[in-house]
Amino acid sequence: MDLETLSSFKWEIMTPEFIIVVVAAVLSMVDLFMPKKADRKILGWVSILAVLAAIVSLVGLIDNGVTSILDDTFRLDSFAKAFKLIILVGAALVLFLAVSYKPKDGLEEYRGEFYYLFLGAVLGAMIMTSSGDLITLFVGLELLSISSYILAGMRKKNINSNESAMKYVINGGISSAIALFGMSYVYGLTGTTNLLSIAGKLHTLADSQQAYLLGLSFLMIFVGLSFKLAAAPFHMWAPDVYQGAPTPVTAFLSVVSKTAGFVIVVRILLSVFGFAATNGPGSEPILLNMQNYLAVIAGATMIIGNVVALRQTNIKRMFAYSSISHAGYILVALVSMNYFMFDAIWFYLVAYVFMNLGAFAVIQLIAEKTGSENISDYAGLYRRNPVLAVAMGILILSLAGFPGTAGFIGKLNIFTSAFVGQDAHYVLASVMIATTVVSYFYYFGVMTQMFFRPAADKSRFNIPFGILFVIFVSVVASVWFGVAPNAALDFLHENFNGFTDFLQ
Amino acid sequence: MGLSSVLSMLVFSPLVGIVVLLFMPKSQEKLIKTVGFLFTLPALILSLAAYFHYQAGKDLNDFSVSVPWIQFGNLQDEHNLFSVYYELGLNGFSMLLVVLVAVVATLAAIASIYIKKEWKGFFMLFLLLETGMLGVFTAQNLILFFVFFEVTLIPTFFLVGKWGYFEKEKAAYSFLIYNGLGSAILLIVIMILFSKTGTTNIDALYQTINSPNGPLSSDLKMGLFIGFLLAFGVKLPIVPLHTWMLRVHVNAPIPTVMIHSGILLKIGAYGLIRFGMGLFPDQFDTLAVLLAILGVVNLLFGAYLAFIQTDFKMVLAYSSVSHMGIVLIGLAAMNTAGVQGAIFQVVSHGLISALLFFLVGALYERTETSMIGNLGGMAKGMPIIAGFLLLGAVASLGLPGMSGFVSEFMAFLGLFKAMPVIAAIGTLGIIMTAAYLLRSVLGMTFGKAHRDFAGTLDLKGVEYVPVLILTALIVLIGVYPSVLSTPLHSTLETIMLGLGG
Amino acid sequence: MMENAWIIPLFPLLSFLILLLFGKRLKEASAYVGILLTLASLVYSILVLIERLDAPNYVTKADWLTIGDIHLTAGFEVNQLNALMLFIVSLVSFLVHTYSKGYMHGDERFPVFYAYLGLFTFAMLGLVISPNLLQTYVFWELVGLGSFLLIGFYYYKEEAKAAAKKAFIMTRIGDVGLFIGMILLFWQTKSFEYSEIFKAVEAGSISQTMITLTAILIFVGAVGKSGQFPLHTWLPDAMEGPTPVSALIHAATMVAAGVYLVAALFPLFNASETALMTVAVVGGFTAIFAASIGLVQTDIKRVLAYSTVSQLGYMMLALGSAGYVAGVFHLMTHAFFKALLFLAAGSVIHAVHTQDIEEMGGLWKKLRLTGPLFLIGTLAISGVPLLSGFFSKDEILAAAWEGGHPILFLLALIAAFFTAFYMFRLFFMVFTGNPRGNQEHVHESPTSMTFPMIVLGVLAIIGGYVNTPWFGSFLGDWLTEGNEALAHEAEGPVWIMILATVVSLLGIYLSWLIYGKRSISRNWLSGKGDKMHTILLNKYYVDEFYELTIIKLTKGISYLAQFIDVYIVEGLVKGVTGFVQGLGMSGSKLQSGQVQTYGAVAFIGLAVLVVIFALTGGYL
Amino acid sequence: MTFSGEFLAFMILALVAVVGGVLLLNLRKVIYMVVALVFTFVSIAGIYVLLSAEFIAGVQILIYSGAITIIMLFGIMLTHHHGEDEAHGGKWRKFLLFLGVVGFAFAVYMGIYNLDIEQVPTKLFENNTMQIGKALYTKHIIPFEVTSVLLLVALVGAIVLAKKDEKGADEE
Amino acid sequence: MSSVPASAFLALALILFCIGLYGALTKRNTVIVLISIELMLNAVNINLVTFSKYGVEPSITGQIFTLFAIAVAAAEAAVGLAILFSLYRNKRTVNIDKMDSMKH
Repeated sequence: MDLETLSSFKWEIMTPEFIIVVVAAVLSMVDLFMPKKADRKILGWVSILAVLAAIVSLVGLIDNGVTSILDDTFRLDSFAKAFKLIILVGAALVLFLAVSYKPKDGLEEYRGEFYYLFLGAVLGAMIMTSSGDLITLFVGLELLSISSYILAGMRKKNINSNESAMKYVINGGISSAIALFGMSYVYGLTGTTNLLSIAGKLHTLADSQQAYLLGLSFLMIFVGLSFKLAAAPFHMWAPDVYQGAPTPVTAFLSVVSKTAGFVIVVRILLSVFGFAATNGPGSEPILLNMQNYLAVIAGATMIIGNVVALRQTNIKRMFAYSSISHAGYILVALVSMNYFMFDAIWFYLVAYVFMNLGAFAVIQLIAEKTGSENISDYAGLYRRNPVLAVAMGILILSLAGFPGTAGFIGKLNIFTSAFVGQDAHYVLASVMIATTVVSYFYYFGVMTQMFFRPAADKSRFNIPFGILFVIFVSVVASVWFGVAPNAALDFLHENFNGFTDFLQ
Repeated sequence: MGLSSVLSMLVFSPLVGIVVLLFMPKSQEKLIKTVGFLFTLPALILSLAAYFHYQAGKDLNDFSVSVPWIQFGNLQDEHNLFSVYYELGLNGFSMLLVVLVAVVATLAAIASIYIKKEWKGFFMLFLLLETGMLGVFTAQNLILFFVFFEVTLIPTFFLVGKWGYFEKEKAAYSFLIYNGLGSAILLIVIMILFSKTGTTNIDALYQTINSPNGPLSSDLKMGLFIGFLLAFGVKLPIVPLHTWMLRVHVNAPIPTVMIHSGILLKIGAYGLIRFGMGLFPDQFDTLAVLLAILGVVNLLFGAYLAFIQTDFKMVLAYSSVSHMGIVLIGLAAMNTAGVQGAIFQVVSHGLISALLFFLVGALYERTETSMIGNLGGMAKGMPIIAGFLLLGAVASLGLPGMSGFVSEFMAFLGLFKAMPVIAAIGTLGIIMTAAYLLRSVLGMTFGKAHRDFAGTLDLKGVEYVPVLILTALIVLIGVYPSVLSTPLHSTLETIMLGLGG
Repeated sequence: MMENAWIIPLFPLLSFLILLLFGKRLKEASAYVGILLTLASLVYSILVLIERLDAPNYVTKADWLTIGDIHLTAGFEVNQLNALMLFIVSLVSFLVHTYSKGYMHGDERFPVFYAYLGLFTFAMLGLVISPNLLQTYVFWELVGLGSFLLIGFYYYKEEAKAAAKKAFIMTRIGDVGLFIGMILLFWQTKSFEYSEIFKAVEAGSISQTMITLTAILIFVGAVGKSGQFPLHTWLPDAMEGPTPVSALIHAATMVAAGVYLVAALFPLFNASETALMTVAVVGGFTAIFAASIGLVQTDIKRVLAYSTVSQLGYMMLALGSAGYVAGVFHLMTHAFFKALLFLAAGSVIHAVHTQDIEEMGGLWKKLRLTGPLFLIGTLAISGVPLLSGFFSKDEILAAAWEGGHPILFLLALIAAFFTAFYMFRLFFMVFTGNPRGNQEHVHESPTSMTFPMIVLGVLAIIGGYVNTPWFGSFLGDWLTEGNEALAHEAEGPVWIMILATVVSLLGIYLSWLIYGKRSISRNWLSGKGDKMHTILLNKYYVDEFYELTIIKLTKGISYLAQFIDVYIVEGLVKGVTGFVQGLGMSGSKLQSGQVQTYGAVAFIGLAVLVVIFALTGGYL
Repeated sequence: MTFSGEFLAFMILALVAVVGGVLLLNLRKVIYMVVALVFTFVSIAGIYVLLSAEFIAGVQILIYSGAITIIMLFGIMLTHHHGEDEAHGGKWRKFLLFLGVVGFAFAVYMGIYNLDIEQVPTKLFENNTMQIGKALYTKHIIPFEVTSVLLLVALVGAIVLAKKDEKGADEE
Repeated sequence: MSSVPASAFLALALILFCIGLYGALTKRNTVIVLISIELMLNAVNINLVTFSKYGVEPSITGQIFTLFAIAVAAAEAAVGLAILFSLYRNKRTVNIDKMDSMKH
């Protein structure tokens, strides 16, 4: 393969990635040469612009059909576009949070590094969305992970931040090893890392020994990757890491990183195991055969997340458990494995990006104002800043899945996919709804604090622009997608055509 | 702008009030209360207009509206499958309930004179609640119904938790969790129906489900029906799912409890009739005996417990449990008399409990207590309140000439036809109702005065409005029940057709 | 006239409404509103009665409530019984309205009293013109409400409160019987109309069991309203109400409604031997039972109340023995003389401000008008010949004998003896002998009070002559005209009449010996049967029995229900939430902060899945 | 199974690798553990050679036995090393974990012990490095570039995190 | 053809993986934990390389994969160690049991 062949590829489909990587590189240079005392906020705005530019270029690419480069090591299909969009929007919002982030022992002089490391993480997530090759996916995953480890530990003076990074890296290492171990078998039984070829080869798998091994590797890959989702059993790191990491990073982990996790899980599981025959060609694929295992994991995730969240006093920990449970909800859609699955996952993630980021915006603000992260800090928020309290109220309602908000429509989508078809997942859906009710306890605990309790500190305060913007966008989007969900669903249906090109 | 926009205006007119209130200064109590009250009026006027429109012999379908809303899956071309519409409409039954909502909401807005703090927030939530209630009864598909159903949940939570009495937060939580569970079950049922049939439009669902080769197995149908029963059973409430409602009744602020007891509980009955009976007539038939027994249990359990309460609010709370038993009894009869009785009871109890709770509120305002023991002999100081209290009590115990009797009578009339033995046991409830109501009301009004009521004022000024309107309606229905039965005629015929009788 | 008879109940309703709204301003002028409007009713009733004497029945109805294809109607009917009842009710009501003007003078809730009287009269008149069971039931309950309100008129008295409550609940127990019976009948005949029901009964389209069942259930309603055993205990307690109320409601009209109901549904009862027997037995037993209690009571109104219960039992006995005319006849005469007795008693109470006969005595001289009138009443009720009670009581005894119930006949005879005895005991203790209490300010009542008494006194004397064995049974013929089933005219043997006379005279004589002449010590009786005396004084402990059984049971069930509610239902909820909380607790405990634990949990999770996969065979 | 030189080599290498691993688990002194692991790493390189992956074997020696071990040793030196790694507490965790590991190993072993894969003759050992290079720079250029970003990120991150802050931070 | 069956290599990899895992989850010194993770990744690499030769379709891709895995592992180790330093600076311990300031 010579240079000509290389340049004959449609590299323009990687424009968003290029934008990010170039800006990251430029930022690292600029940061190096900027005077030490200079405010690095400008770098933050540049990063935001970069992400926005990436969004614009991605939207420009939306009409492209499936395009792949170099044997699918990079492919831009509907799936990639749809989820990359979520990741970029989430990243942009997180950056808005980051530019307004100034806690007590914060990032200090590492703000510049923060931004380009962050862009690195975003790049990793983007790669994860649009590759059809195990190696590339793995490298993208690790890029995201390693950047995240560093970002989590960037409040160097803060012992919680150090500790969270340490926990994150250890668990992350183990999880990637497990996932990789699984992948190695997949490679071994197919001899390729290209997902489509794998799918093609496994389609006609006849050896039951190999099918068994594939089944094992399915479990290993899924459990390994569930680390990124913060799904059971690999969920326990989340509360500690979320608590210790700087709030924008927490937001990033709980939204963008999780989205990327789902992307890679769906990509690998569906293409590798979606057609891998269990018992000779034409028999039930491993993926369907494994539904029960996935269902158990999804159920456990929802139960653990919601139940343990009940006992939390730290708001970030509480939201960590809440985000675990949301991963469980999305897994329900994944378990259903039918026509509605993509819709359900995509829409829920869209809703989740907004509602969760909005909530984290409020959390970040309050944590800065009060210097602590206790739920009791929210007492009397309604008195101190009614707009903020109402905004938080709406976001929490959306998280709890009340109608009129995007979270509700997201749940409807999940239920639709869970119940459609012959093998409807009644039990799993019931677990989901029951745990949702359990979640009312802790979500409304915050509400109680905000609206019912008297404020300890009655002083009013202003909201910095970045946070205000995030809250505004989140609330508007949560309500808009809740009241007129077709705004998002039509966009999905018109542009991505049911993700039918997933395996082209 | 034909008649088809009327319902949307009706349902969302309170929201305009919220927007207006948003720009009001926080401290202007009088102004806020007036504005809050005024914005309950459009719905009242429009609902009455709809009522008279129908009474004038015109078609309620004129009001129907249907606009595409949510499209699940990418299936636009195929028979509108998995597409959910924003569709509102009325039939005789729902129209009556809409009128009831509008009336009770307006009166409850008047009762908000007793609210002492944060009027702005109160009225915003109150109006949101009204929109939710109106929507519940006008929604023509299950998802929209559910949306409005839940919209009633949040404002109520806050109205109870913030403006209530002693154990307000606990009450609010009880309310939230029980109703959350109920609506969770409801959601599952709705989504299963939606997923299996691709539609949630009530009429379309009826056609699909009950067609000979429908997509649902009979086991599944039974399961779904039980789901409905549980979901609406929480709301109604059916014993033993009732404990949340006691706390709400005792601790909620007066306007809220008027609405809660007057309307929100009725959503359960509405759901059971419209969806339980409407969509699953065969399953309803299978479980009719169980329902009748549940109804009698409700009736007696509530009555016996009301008999030994010391707080009048608790008496009323258990009395609601008891009275909702009559709704179940009527439904279980599965004949016109029974169902019509149940519907009558829904409306009638809405009015009576609103009246009684308003009076309790007025009393509480003056004496700071609702304990029967503390109030003995209050007729001396407040003869008018005492008089209306007595009137409310006798209305509630089913005295002829008032609405309670007509409904109770029809419900039992129906059940005696279907299951005479169970009905006969149920009549014990009639006696117990009289016993507990007289015990408590006489305990408060009659007898030696335990304290000096000299300084307390009797009913005055604007407080007369809700009392008199509610009394008038109660008596009107009792004396001339055709005001309700005429609009119900065609709805009932449809339901009966579904029941095959 | 008859086609507008519906207007009769509306006069008192109008009175009620006017007084409710403007009573406060009218003050004692309210009396005139009430009196005039009831007078209008009375006049109209008389006109209707006269017209009905030779015109046919008149029925009209209109749809009231539509249930699917069932049309329930409301309307009114004028037949013989109705017309008679209209007259009796409006007459007594008018008289009581008049009487109350004096009796209630000075009460601060004077207008309210008249308003309630109006409401009651409306309901009672409505009741008697109802053409169907449902409408009857409606007014039946409203009558109960009026009674309840008036018993509890002195709301600040604990006794009045208790009595009102008791009256309402006990009659409601009976009402439920009526309610069930009515509905069962409806599903048999698809109609509440009396005429339809009778048609169905005649046609035999209702099974015998069902007829008996429904008749007995309806009779339960009558038992409640008419204070028959075992639902009689409310009636004596109801004497807590103002005395005119007792006269109107608890003597002349409402309590007689039970009798009226049985009479109105007589064809139904007549179709079932068992039902009739039940009515007769309950009536006969009540008659002697209540009379025996009346022997020892010392409260003037309570004596009268037990007397009422006893007399109502008489009427039931008559009806149960197929003596339709006898029952209705006694209903009418009883209305006159019992109202008279109550009003006279009220006059006495008005004069001496006590109800205890032990504190009265020697009032004959001071109450020159009341005394003789009371005597007339007493003579009438005792069945002394030539007064109204004589004729009607004789009819009943004859009916009982003819009906073939010798035991019931005997009971009735003994009851007659008791009646004569305790009524004269009352008379002697109140009006003869020496004053026992403070009687300084005793004076005769004002004209407004004496006038009604005089009217009733006259009627008590002559009322019986409409139906006598001597001058023709005009009333009986008229009542049974056009309905031969009712015409079960009791032409009893003459010896019954003589026997009855002798028995009552004996009672009077004995009473005179003890209380008038005092030749026999008052303690003679009570001394002889000490235990019996105590039992009678305590009214056979029926109230106590109910207290111990039914009320205890009800409370017991209530507390059981509360136990279920608090411990089982709530306990279950607590259990579930506790379980969830506990789950959360253990989950959070596992979250120990040890990163290796986290990894271990994850890996063990994986291992478990993998092992399960392997053990379940995987794809091998 | 014939007893060949290759088999012998494998046995020895495998034995060393496993023993190194076991020593890692059982030794008490931290330094010793690392040293034990070096043996494992080196023998793994030998395994690679057996598997005709000479380039990888070289990389293994350089990176693992060299770089990583060294930085780990530095890590141990730079941090406070009492050098003891005695385990106490968490007995249940260890026990359960052991069970889990055994179960996992058992299940996976079930999958691999008689994995019946038809052996295809390969030419991997011919110009192994060139094959790798070609593949790396053509087909896998994108992951390769992404890896470069990754390494850059790791580099910057490591510096940021490990660097001693100039002001105020030196409390030692 | 080789006399050593592929399953032998795979078994070796499995054993090393398990040892690494057990070490990573039981050792108290954080450095050892990190190095145990490296051992796990090494086990993966053995798998990959084995399959690259003895797999269903032998190819160089396995070795390429191994290279990436090694690079990533190295980066991970470096970052892990850096994080450990920064933690050590504040906490003065490398004992992994002591890192429990956030829990429950």
